[in-house]
Amino acid sequence: MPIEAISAIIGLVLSLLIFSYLIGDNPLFRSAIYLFIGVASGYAAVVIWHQVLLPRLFQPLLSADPNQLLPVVVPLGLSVSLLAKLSPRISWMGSFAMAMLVGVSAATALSGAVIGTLIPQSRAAMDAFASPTVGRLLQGIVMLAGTALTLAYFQFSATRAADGSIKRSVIFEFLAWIGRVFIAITFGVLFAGVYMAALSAMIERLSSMINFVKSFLGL
Amino acid sequence: MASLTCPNCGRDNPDFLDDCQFCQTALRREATLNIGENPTKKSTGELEGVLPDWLRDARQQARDSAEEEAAKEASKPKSQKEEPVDLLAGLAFQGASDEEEVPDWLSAINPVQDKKTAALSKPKTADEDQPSDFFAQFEQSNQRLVDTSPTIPLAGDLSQEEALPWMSGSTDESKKDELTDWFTQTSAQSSEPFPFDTGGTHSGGLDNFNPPNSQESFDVTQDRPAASQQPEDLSWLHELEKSTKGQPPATPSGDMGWMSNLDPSSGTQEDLSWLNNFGGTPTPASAPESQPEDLSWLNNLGGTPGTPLPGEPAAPPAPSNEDDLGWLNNLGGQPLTSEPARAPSSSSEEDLSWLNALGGTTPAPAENISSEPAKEGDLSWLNNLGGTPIEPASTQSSPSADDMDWLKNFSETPTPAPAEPAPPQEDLDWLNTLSGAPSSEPSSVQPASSSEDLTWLSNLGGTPAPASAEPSTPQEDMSWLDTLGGTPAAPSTESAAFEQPEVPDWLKSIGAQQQSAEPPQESPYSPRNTAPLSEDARQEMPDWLKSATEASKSTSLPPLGATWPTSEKPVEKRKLDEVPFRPKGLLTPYQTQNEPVADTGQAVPVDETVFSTPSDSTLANQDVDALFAVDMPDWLSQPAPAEGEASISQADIMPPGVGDDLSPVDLPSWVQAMRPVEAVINETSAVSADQTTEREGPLVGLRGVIPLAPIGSAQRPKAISLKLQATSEQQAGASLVEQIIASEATAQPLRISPFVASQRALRWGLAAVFITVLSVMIGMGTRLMPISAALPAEVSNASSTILSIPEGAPVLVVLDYEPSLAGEMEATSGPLLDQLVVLRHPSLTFVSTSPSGTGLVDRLLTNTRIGQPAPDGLGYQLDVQYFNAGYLPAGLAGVRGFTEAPQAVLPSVKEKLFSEFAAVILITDHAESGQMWIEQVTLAKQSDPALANQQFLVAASAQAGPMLRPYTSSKQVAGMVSGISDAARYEFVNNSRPGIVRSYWDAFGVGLFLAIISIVLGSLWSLFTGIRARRAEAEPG
Amino acid sequence: MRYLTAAIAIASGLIVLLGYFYPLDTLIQLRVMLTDWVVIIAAMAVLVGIANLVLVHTDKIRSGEKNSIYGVLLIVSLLFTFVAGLVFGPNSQFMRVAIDAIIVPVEASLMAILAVTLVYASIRLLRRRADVMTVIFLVVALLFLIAVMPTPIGPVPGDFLLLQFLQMFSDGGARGLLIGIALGALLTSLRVLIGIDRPYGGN
Amino acid sequence: MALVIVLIAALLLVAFTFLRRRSPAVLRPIQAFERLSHAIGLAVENGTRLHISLGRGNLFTARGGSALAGLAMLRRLAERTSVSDRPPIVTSGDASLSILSQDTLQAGYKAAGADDQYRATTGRLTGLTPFSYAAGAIPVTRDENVSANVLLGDFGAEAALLAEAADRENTHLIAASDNLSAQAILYAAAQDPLIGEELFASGAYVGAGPSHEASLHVQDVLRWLVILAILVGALLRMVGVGF
Repeated sequence: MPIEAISAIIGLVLSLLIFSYLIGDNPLFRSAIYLFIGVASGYAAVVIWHQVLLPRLFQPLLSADPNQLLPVVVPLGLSVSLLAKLSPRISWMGSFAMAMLVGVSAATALSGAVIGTLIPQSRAAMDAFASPTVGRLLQGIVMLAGTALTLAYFQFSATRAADGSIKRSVIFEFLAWIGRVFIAITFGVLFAGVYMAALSAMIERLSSMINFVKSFLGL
Repeated sequence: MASLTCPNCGRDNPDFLDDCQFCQTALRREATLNIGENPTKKSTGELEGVLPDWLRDARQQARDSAEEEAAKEASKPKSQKEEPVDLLAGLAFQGASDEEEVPDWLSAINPVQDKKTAALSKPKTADEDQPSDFFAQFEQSNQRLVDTSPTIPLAGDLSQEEALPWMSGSTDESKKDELTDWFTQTSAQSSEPFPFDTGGTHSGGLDNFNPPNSQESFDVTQDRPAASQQPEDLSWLHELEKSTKGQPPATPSGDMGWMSNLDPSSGTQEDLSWLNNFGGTPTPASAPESQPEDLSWLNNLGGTPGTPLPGEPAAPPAPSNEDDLGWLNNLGGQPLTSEPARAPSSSSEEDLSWLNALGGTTPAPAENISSEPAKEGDLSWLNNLGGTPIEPASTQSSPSADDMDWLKNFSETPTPAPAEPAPPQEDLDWLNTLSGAPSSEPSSVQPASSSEDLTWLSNLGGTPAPASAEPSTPQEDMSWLDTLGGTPAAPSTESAAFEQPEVPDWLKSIGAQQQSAEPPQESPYSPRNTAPLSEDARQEMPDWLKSATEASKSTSLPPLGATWPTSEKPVEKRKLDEVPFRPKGLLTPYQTQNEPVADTGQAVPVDETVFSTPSDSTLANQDVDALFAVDMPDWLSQPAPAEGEASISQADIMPPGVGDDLSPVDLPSWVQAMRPVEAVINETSAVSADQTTEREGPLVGLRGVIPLAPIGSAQRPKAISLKLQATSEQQAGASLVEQIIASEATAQPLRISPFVASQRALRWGLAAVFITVLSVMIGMGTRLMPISAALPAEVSNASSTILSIPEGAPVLVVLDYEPSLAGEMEATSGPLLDQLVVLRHPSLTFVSTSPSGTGLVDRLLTNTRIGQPAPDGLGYQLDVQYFNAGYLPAGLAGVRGFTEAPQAVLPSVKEKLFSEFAAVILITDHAESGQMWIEQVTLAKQSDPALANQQFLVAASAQAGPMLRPYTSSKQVAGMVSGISDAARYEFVNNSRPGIVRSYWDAFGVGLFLAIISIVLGSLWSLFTGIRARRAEAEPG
Repeated sequence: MRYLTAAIAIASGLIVLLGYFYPLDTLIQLRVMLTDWVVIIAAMAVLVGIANLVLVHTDKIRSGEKNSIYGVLLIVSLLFTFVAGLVFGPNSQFMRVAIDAIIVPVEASLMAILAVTLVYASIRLLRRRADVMTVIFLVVALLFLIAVMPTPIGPVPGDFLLLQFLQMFSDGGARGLLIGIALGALLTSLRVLIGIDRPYGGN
Repeated sequence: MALVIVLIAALLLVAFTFLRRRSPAVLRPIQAFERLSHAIGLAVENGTRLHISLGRGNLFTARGGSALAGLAMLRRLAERTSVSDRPPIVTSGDASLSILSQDTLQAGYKAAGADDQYRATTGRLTGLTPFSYAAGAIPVTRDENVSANVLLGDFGAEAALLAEAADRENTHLIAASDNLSAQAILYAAAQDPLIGEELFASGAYVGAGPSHEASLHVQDVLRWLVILAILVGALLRMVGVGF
């Protein structure tokens, strides 16, 4: 039996086990997901090993070239220190590596947020009014209003009323309410997109299963 | 002499006794009037002759005041029938607290601590925490005794509002409990005007046991049940309170009131006039409004009106302790005129201030006492313990001297002569016994509590406020003992001077036997006996105290000596401890006449101590601090004595000879009439006869006084334990913790509600419909649903961008989606890749920022037929036409590095510069990945002009398309194919290649239709059921 | 120690940040070097995380917790896949089978389940939250699905117009949401770079 | 331009942090956080667990911000639940994030004086791919006596599986994600969804300190600066001014 057929049979069985979750949580579903978690984690570890650790850490260590060896000494020490995280008593030893990781991550996230989203999205909101036509202008106004009012909705600062209740001003609440309408519309569109993706996945799964059965039965 | 065996303790008793001298159990069934029994009428008119002169005078005075009472009677609508509820209810409560080994009246004091403490924050809560207070019955009658119309509405207010804790508690449903319910009735009664108040001559004693008709009650006295002892005590104390407050309505009514309840024709009213002298002076009828609230009816019990203590410190802390001590304020008779007015709503003062100025105060001080803040009241009562005479005291009319000499021993209360006829001096001996009575049973009912229970004792004997402010310290305990030991001396010497010759024979015999029976060293009045006293304390001991201690060594009053048990000292001291709490002891005069019970003898020394105060309590107060230097003896912290110990003390109390000397005489009718048996009958007529015998507490030995069934209500008072004084909130919290612990221990059963079941059915139904319908559609392989050839703008731009890519140019394909959406992404990207490969034959380099993405490359090329060999596919081969560069780690940083130096980040990539890629095709299922690549490529273009012509195309999942569309409008993305709907059109335009979407299209349409129908119908159903559920919740009940 | 870790985090973060904003060669080289180090650290963290996964389930099996037997399946499959991958490589036939037979089918099936669960959630939404926004949310979702729904007569008339109209609103809302999220991420990262938040065990 | 924004934000953050130490912030009520406090109290009282899932946010992407926000809230939740005899379980789909979650848990317990309560196995990596992570978190919801699930971080469509599992177990679900698709899913599937940037406000609403409150105020300031900039830029674009 070809390897593709074996893969198809296993995939068919596992797909059925997963679909059994629609009936309810059951041992078959559990078996499938635990098997899946193990295989997926193992595969990810293999990819990390072959794609990152081996070429970037261990191959330079094995090479006698000091130019390659020197840059990996520090990451090697930091990486090994991470193994201390497996024991709570000495986990502090791995904090240096995690501190560097968090620092770089924070800088990356910050730059990504500013350079990647804040500025480009703001520019895009402005560009909608460049060389405006009637339709484009209308679209730009609506999008601009949606952007501004959605941003306004998330205003966190509020004031404490005389009766002790915390609220925002009436005008602010009205603008925020309109912003919520934009948010609800956005979520509605996104939800529909997610559903189409899920439906596509179901169709793909059912299609592959049925096609395999057809081919297996010679239909 | 024949003896009767006690059915309770089985010990022999003289046959003339109705009650067991050891356990107070009724020996003769017929001699006991039990609850529910009707008393037999007996005429006691012939006893008139045996009455002492002072009693005849009192009767005469009663006659004089009878007309005045009758005049007032019309204005008193209140039915006296209801009055006795207090007493019997109090008794019922005592019996209810069956779990305690201490007398309930004592147990009722400790809860006051909780009540007071809580009252400081929220009085209402304090009410519910307050256990039924034994002294509340005094307060009840006390309010009734209060005269004048102003007090009538006040009483009403008190009953309805916060004045009395148990009253307010009774009005609060949330705080409702058995006790407060019962008290609600009493409070309601107290709010009613009293018939004989105005005149002030007919309110008091008999209010507590007021029979429906005096004749009947008169008869009742014939067979007095043992249970009626306590009511007697209480009623008598009411008179005492009135007199100490000096209220005209109070003092005379104290005795005349109850006499008025007797049948005037019985001619026995005047028998009780002697009681007018208790506490002495009648005062103007203006009763302070606060008096009905508190139990200060014994304020002047000590007798002497006092002056404000010089430099008396401010209120001490520790309110809980103050509660205990407050009622003893001025026990020595020191007034508290300097103390600020007490808040009427203070719930604790009612319970404890009843003994304020027990030493005796003038009416004005009494008012102040009743209105003083509890914190000061706790301590200042000591000031009067010595009964320091003050200005008002100097005004005591000498005419009363001969009559009131006995009162000096009792309390040096100023008693204007005209107000009350003086009783003959021979009364004084039994009054000494009367004053000592309290110490009798407390010894047998010593609270099994810590020294906290004994803290009230620490002030007995004139401890100044600051000293007693310290809650229940050993010093306090010792101080009261030291002073207590001393205080009796002065009166004892005084009484010895003039009492002995005039002691009645029956009392003399008692005194003689007691003197012979008990050595002076065993007198409880010796400080050495009561507690170790430091030498310093002795040095600073006031003269009167020293003299008292000296005198106590040599002098022992006949009644004292006769009745004092020879038991060990701790027992004696405990007896002393209980003095202020033993109102029963104050009633011994009646007992001495008809039942020589141990109470009589035991009570003597204590009341001597309390009531016969030395002349300079101020000195005593100053010396108390020094007295405090003594450590608390062990016995003070010992638990309550066992019942056995009580019986022992009682056995000692009653020497055999005493009974012989006392001839069994018929009880005077006026004494019998005082017993509120009728009240018992009235209140418990609906209750089955309860013949249980009290084995502990002040009612020890009494039978049938406490019906098992509730009195006056369908609820029984709650038993309050002295050992744990937890508020209801604390108890609720404790129960909650217990519940939580219990719930953790027990397995939680799986609750499958119908709603959950319907959810499951809905899930199953939806799953079955979707899988079945879609499977049928896919299995049939229909092509019924046409595809539009009109391309969206983004798709059209993507198609045209493909045409602009140079032939055979390297193209970077970012495979950035998860296996979960592999099917959709392959279908979505298929037309784009197919058109690219077919028209431009590029060299494809695949990278992925997802570890699992690298494994999807071959699958993508296979399913899109790009990797399949010709003729079915396009024949692209790995590492020839396409390269799987693998996983690009570090996310954004990796992408950034890849856009700067691709080969440096991924050595497997052949292109050294990012600009070598003619186009970048991003196949992604999540917008963040698209944003990351779009933004980094945009940044690279800004820094590298060579990237200006590089095209960026996106094949996105339907869930990511809407989020990436803004980038298409911003021209950062040249074209985009989003989801199956776009891919279907693109594929249709691309000659239906590779044909993946087409195979999904019909099923996709049916699936969307099912989803739309399901959501619409299901949402309407949810809306309907939700509205119906909300309406159901909104409906009352 | 906590100050040292904080200093390391702040210094490395600032270097990378400046490297992004100031394309100076020195800063770029430092940023690339730090990025390479962190990539290696993150890769090692994956192995540590997998070890933690194994330890967690081993502990559950040892303590006999409920359903711990499935942990055996997880550990065995994980170790088998990892060892086989180390031996044969990630592009080997064995790894392709692991992907095609297990990973993709299971993940796709889990995603497919959402086609039912999302409908179920939508049905119950009005029972859980019956307000104007919920109605708008559902109506827009339905209109969008209707607009893209294939029918036997072809696309729904006016589908383009409807989609563009809805996307006109959703694009504005999405942009506002993205900008807001960017602001939140900006401040969150700043707290870390300033040293206020130290999730690396520094506080 | 970007650096200016960062510097302004940093200065405002420091300034508001000191200001907030004097006067606490007044923030608009968010029902989800009120429910969260209630759920924490219930979990501590009835001896059940809190399941906190930090998502699969890669620390090397812009989604790392959501991961850091989840960790900031985890720290506070760890302190508040340290008195419980059943410590919370933290799941994540990223290896680095799982290690950080363990560090944060340990630090939280130490701050609460309950170091011995910490168990390394309470911070778990349940999977390295989105759905393997979700599949590994589903059994936690079912088997660990969980009374409330808190999803804070980067989630995708797999959030629907977690919401489904929570719904099946009738446990409370408070969810927030920086992924808009996940937000749309959670908006329909969760009892108390947190939308948009409310995820980054979680620390301030659970009392993580004045710096978190200051962050929200800085966000508000920047928010209006951005709105103003967009409006002005749009007007300039309309009149043909390019930049």
